[in-house]
Amino acid sequence: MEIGLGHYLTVSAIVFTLGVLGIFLNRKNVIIILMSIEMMLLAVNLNLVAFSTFLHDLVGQIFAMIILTVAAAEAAIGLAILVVYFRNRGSIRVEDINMMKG
Amino acid sequence: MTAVFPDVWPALPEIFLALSGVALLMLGVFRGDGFTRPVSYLAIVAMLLAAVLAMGYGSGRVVTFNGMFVMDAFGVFMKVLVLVAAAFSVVLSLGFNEREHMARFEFPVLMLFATLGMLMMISANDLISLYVGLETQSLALYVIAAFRRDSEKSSEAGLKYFVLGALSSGMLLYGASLVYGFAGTTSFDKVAALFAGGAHVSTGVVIGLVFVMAGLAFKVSAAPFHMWTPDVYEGAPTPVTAFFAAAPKVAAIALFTRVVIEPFGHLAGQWHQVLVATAILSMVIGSFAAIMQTNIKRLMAYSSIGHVGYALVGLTTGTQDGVRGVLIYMALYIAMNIGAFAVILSMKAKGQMLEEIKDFAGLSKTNPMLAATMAIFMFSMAGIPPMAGFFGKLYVFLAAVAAQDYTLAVVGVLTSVVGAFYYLRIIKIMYFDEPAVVVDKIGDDGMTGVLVVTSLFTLLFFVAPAPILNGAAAAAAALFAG
Amino acid sequence: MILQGIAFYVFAALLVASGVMVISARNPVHSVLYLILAFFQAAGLCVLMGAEFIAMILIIVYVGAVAVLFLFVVMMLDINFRELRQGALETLPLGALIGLILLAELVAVLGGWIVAPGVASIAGAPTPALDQVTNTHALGQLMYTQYVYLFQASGIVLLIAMIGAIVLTLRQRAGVRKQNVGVQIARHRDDVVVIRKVTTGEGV
Amino acid sequence: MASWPILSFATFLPLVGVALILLFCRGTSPDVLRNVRFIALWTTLITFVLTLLVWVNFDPRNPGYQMVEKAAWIPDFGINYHMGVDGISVLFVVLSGFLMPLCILASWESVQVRVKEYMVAFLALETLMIGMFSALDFVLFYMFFEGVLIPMFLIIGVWGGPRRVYAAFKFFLYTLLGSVLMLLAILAMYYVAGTTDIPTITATQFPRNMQLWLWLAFFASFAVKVPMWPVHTWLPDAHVEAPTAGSVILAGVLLKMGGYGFLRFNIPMLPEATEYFAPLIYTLSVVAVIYTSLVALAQEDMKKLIAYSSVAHMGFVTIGMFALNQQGIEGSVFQMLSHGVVSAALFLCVGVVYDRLHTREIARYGGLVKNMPKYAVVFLFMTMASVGLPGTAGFVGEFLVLLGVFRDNTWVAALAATGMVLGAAYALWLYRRVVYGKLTKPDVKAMFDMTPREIAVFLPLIAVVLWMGVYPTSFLNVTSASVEQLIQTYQTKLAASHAASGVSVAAR
Amino acid sequence: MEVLVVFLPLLAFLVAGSIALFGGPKAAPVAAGHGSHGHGHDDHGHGHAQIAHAHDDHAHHISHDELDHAHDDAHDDHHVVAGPPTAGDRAAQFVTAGAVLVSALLSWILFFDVAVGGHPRTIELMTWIQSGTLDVKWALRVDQLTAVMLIVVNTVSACVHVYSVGYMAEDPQKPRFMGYLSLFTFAMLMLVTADNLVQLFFGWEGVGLASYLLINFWYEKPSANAAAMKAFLVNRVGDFGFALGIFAIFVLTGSVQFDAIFAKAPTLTGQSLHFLSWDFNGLTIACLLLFMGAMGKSAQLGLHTWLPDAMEGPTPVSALIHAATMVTAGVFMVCRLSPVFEYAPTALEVVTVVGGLTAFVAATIGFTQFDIKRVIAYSTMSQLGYMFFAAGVSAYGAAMFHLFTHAFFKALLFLGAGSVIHALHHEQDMRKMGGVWRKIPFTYAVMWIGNLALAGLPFFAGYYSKDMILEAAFASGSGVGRFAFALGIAAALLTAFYSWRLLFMTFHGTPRMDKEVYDHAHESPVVMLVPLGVLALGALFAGVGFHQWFIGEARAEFWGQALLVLHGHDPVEAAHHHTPGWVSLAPLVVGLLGIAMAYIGYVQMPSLPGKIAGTFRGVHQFLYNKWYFDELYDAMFVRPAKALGFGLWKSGDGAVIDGVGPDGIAAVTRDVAARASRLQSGYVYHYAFAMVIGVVLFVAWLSVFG
Repeated sequence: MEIGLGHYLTVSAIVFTLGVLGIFLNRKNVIIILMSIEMMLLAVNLNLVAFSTFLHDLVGQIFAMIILTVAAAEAAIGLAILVVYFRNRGSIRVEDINMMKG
Repeated sequence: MTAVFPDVWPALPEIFLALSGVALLMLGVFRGDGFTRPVSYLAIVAMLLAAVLAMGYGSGRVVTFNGMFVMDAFGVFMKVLVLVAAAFSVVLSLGFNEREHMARFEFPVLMLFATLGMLMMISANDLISLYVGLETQSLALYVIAAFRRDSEKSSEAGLKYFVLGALSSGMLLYGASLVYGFAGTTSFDKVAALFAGGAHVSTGVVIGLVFVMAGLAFKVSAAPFHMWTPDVYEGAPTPVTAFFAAAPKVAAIALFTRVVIEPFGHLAGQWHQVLVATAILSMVIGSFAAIMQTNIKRLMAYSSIGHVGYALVGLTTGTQDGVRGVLIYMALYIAMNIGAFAVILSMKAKGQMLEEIKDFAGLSKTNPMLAATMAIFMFSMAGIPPMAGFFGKLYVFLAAVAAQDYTLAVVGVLTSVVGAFYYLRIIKIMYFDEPAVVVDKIGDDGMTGVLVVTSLFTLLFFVAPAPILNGAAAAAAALFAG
Repeated sequence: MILQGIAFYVFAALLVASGVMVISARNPVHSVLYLILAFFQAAGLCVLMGAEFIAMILIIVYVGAVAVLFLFVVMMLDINFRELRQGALETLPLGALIGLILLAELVAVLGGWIVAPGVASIAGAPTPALDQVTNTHALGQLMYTQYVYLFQASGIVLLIAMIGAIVLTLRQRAGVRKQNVGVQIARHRDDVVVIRKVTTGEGV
Repeated sequence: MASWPILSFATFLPLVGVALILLFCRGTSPDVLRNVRFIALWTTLITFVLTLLVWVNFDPRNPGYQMVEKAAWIPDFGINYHMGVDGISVLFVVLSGFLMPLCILASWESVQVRVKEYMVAFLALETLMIGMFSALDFVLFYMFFEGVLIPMFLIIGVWGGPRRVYAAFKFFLYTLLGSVLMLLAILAMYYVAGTTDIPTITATQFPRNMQLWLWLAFFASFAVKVPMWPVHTWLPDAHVEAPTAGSVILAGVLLKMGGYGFLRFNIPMLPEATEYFAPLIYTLSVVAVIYTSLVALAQEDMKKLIAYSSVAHMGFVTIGMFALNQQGIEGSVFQMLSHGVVSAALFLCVGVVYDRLHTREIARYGGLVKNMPKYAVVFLFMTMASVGLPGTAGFVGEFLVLLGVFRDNTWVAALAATGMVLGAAYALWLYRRVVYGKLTKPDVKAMFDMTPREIAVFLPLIAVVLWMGVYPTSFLNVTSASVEQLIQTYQTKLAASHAASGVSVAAR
Repeated sequence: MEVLVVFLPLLAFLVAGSIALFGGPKAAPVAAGHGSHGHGHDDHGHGHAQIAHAHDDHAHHISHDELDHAHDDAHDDHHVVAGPPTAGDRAAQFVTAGAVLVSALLSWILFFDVAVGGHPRTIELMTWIQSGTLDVKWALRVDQLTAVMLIVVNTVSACVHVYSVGYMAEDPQKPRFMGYLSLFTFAMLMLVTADNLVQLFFGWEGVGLASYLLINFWYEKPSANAAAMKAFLVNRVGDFGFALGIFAIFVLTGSVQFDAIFAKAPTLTGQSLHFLSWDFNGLTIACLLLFMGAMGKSAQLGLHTWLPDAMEGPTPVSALIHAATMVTAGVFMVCRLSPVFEYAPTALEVVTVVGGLTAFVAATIGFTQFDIKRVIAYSTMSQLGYMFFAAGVSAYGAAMFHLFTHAFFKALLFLGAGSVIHALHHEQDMRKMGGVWRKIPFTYAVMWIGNLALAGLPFFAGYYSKDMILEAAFASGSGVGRFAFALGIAAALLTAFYSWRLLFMTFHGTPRMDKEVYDHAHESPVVMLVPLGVLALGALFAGVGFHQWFIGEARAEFWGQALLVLHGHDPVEAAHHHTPGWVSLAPLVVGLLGIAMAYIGYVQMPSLPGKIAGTFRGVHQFLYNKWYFDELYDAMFVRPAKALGFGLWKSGDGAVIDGVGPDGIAAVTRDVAARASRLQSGYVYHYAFAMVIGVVLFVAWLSVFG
């Protein structure tokens, strides 16, 4: 039973899909959405690392590192915005975020 | 593995901007929020200087930073557009921020960094640098969208923009990873060379490209990835909206153009279909959904979606003519968009900002010059000659016709008629209706200056259109030469 | 080989399971904890693929910083979790369908992975043999030479994140006493201390 | 010949008036408004003199473009600032110049709000109209052609009647819809011919299949503009709601843009498609003539009636030009000119009574001849001209058109000739109800006859109508050489393509 | 001189028109200022009363007339407000009447020079329309035919002008009336001097306009308005054919100029013309189309309904336009185009049949009417029928001769009737007349002369022309000729009957009007009687004096090239030589019979007509209602057109075109817009969902089709 690239990619595809699903299935809590985003990025990183390994090319890992860095920054910004939002509205229910529509 | 010190000169504008950003940040930190206005002025100066630096680059294509960064005539054209648009946006923000008690020095600094991100996007020559540039821009934009942190709308706008933007980044990245995996490289040049060499186009690359394009389409707010736009435009502080509608859009379009033309030019058969659908959807949604709007900023959001649709018509052709059309379109779009937002920002009664379309009622009587300016922009956006907007449409449709994309062209002109309806509606409200509120005098020299410059440009563009048209042509040629 | 296989399946199964839990847990605190678990599994997979450095920073950066930040915010916002439980997944079928389609598309694509011809020759940074340099070393050599642009740019991204987080959340509340070191240092005795001769037996 | 750019002068002079008004007239005091009016009047008068000079300078024997000006405009795209007139367009330039001072004069008292903007809009309109008729470059042409929408939209919307918003939007969007399709056709031609130069494109042969599509695209624009049935419904609304002078320009000049477009583009550039679609034009035009005449018969609003009559008259125009012979085309050009003057005058006639009673409802009037004899005479004269009484301008065009089309298709001629009867019916019916009858209504009794200013507006119109009716040769002379060349171009290209496709050319 | 003849009336029109417009209502002290016309109306009446007294001797009857009328004639206050003649009125009358008199004089001179002397000529004035091969000139063609028409037109016109000075004396708008008359004269002269079909058309429509204006002269009467419109429109129907005829001629011959057409016509026999999907004989169809125009103008059966209504105009107008000149233009046209019609025998047959039917039908209607002017109008129509069937059998000379004589006696009859009407305070109903012959003897006398001429009693003008027409019709030998002859004889009987019916009802028997009216009945002033006298002379001697030239042996030299009758086809020739005696006698016999019947019915046994009418109620109603032509047309054309117009407007334009087109699209757009806005729900997860779906669809699309 050879564990090939396909296995890794499949796992990361599943994780990516879970992340996507988390974004639009979740009606409860914005934080879950942020976590879903992190999962998507995690999947991407897995992809890159897997490709990097199987291509014998380190660029993928460099890319993954950059993504890690940026994702951390993104999480910080996201949480900051979330906090600001919470201060204004006193809620982080996803269904409440619809002051503007139409 | 010898490390050679990279050629930094092509990236001079970026470096200059980054250093200015840091310097201004320090200045702000040490002098406090009271020093916002000087910081803003300095930011404008920095942007304009960067534009000068960019123009001073000359021509010819240079790739540096190990293939991460490219500079060419296309980049020059787009960078100048972005920088000018950004500078104008800062001008627009000055008075507003002070009135609305959000004048904080971080604002111009963040705009500066966002602009830096845009320049990086324009010069990106690798999926990684693309991503980094994009995120530099996006993170700054997320923050300034929510900049008015005591406002529910503003923070909601920031949140929506962030969530959806992160989702789009995720998609883009996933696509990038697929491209990397199936093409074996992230470098645009190498991808281009690979497919130019007749390599088999695997489905993985195509799917990856679709994901990348989805991410980019989000940034240019093309349908069906546009849905954040109206809400964010409405919620964000108006100068921020003005900025959103101008500079990032240009940068994203530039990036989009570069991505589909340079590395994936040989995959035109694939992305063409995606772009056709996107362009048509954008034009349709931009024209139809705007009709029912009551908030002027929201209307401008749909309008910008529509405009992106037209620009994408040019891109869809994938020809040099098409790219030229896109560039012309964006250049003219920026002028009228900035102008229109300058008018919106000038709309206040007793110090209160007016954002409803009905507040424009009878503007032609209470403030004829403002109304006339707005009318010019609206006619221009509707694409009625002799206003500048007409030429934008002219060249993208020309490209579409030349490429025999008749469906696109026909849909384009038909939706532009529908779109004309809502632009006309604003003119109708300004000119045919009785005044509802008395609008304050503008009383802001910077704003007046922006209004004069943009309206004259829009109105009189037809007199001497050659410089911009030629510039765009040269820029487009540069993209195809490489 | 077998061991590797078993390890892969364990990591993968746990990763997917905790991923599912992240988006379906009722309590966001649990979600965060499941997310941390997922990161650990991902790190394990990375190790399996020989990317030790990535695995390491996944744990350090993600678990140590990001996930904890999440946890912190979740706790800070102090949300009434019971309320949040409502709004069940009404649109689950449609959403799940779309998710499945997406997954199917992705997996179908991945199955046909072929390294494009000539890929080996265009690799940006071929992985050096492990016996010469470690993974971490190799990455470091690349990062600070060829990819210095990205390194600097990431720095700017982080700077922006800093500015952003501060500008958004830092509140200068009126009436809050803060330590101002400069003021403290600059205090001079003469400014603050007034010596008065007070006659005893009288009021001040 | 004129070595100075006379066409550009005529085109852009009104903008000088605009500049003067904007720069020097501030405030709304009566003196300022008087100045505004006089500036506008003098500007248009001088422009009219310039357009007359164009006519004087025009050599009727030369069928080509004259007074040509050419300057690089967007050189990299082969787009030039190219102006010039030939026998078909020169008279429209003069017509535009002629009607404009009358419009200003007619608005002298009836427009009291936003006078400045009003005059600016009209002057801008004049620039666009004259420019449109003299443009020899597609992009330039299109700019002028579309630009007209802007001032006209404002004129209808700001100074119009109660349903002005609806009318203005209908006018704008309807015509815009048509012309954007034309834009595509222009672009396609540009793509094929590599230039937007009209004379060059006229010499280009387009593939048959393409011609059909191009023709339809042009048709979409011009049919709306003319307007042809069934895309005419914007016209009654626009006319009814527009202020008097707006209606005058709309009927007098703007409708001619459509006819002019057919002559300038469809026929010489797309001969095969023209041949193919001529029956369509015939059908629609005949329907227009009969249908709108009948509809006009049922109208209760003066302007609406005249608007519908315009549709019918323009039906003659389109019939004539697709007869594709000398009489037909010359007739339709002449009919356009005469309709330009006559319908303009009729709208001014409506304006005269509207200014007094502020209603256009026919039933509100009656018996005007008693207290407004001068008006009755003028109105009768113009009614008769509209009916096509020989000796007036209306006859010559109609006659030539019918004669021309009779040579081509007797059915069309016969059916269109019923327009003579129906036209008389609605025109006299209108006249009878407004002018004849017993003067009973007190407010109508109180109406006074035409003032000297109004007479001054009508006198030139009457003179021109008579002149055109009695000595039309002075106009036909100007057009004939160019029309001849047009027909020749058409037939040569048609013959060439028929020969190419192996089809024997039927003798037409 | 020709120029003078034609353009003097135009000049007169312009002068009179200017006086009418700018001379202004200065008759009475009207308050100054534009806005006061409404009040000025009252002042008019008041001011007039004073002045009328002041001018009592001058216009005695007028003031009476006015006072009487003010009470009972509500429909026309122009009669009431009698403006005393002002300087402007006088000038207008003088200029117009003078100009036309001069013109008449000159035209007699021309007649002798051109026709009798045989010097036809054409004067080109200037180019009119030139387009391609079409070349139309303004020209004055004066040949024999024209010369005849000139004297007819100008003589009658001059008489009517002068007569009008008296007849319209009480009308405040004299200059306008005189101007219209002169305008008409000018147009008619342009018509008859035309050198080409288009100028003919110009005159044709010009007289139509003048007729319209004059019928509408009393514009406050709704009936006059309607009649004027009807006249114009029915004529337009004819002109529709005329115009198409011109086109057909142009297509056939390549010209509209008479000489060119005539030169080309003989070569065209048998050439076909594709018209309305069928191939016709070219000349036939062209002639028929042209004849359609003639039918309209000359009130031939089918297009005749306007003529009786046209009697709404003042009586001099009826005399001039609707009896003597304009309505004969059709006949003139057919004669003028005889060189073309001669080559289109089928067309001529149609002309004959239509003419014969018209003569008969009009006569049948005429003898049931009670309005004195309508009776004469139907008589006119009937006589025009005679002229047409004469032309139809190629007896153009006879047609022209009857045109010539008819002009005199019919103008005489109309003006005489006008005199009666004038005497009876604008009473036109014969049932309210009777027994006035003693009061107005001169009028009575001239009416006798007119009637005798009309009935064709020997030595009166009508005798020569009408007899010749009937003989020629018989002698032509063709079936249609015989048919027309039979109808003509029947019509002659009826003509005599209704003529004397008119005479008896008007002048004899017991007075049936109000006593006051009867008492005030008076003979007309001299200015009206003189023209009556002149025309009476014409009615007496036009026949005997001119028949040699027109239809006698000298006719060939007289007409010269103006008329063409193909050799061996000349019915006049045949009539001279091969007519049975009874044919010549028949008209006279039936004429006398008719007179006798009228005498019995209206003098001897006045109750008889009522009984007969009662007995043949259906027939009488049918005839009295003019064969229900008006009703038929109303139901067939007028009401459907209006209904159709309204329907097309509301449902065609409104519901269908606008409903489906702009408004429909606008509604759909709004609907789509509302949906698009609703899509934008504001929920992040919807937005994300849209994005994901977008990507999924793109991926799917490319996986399948990419």
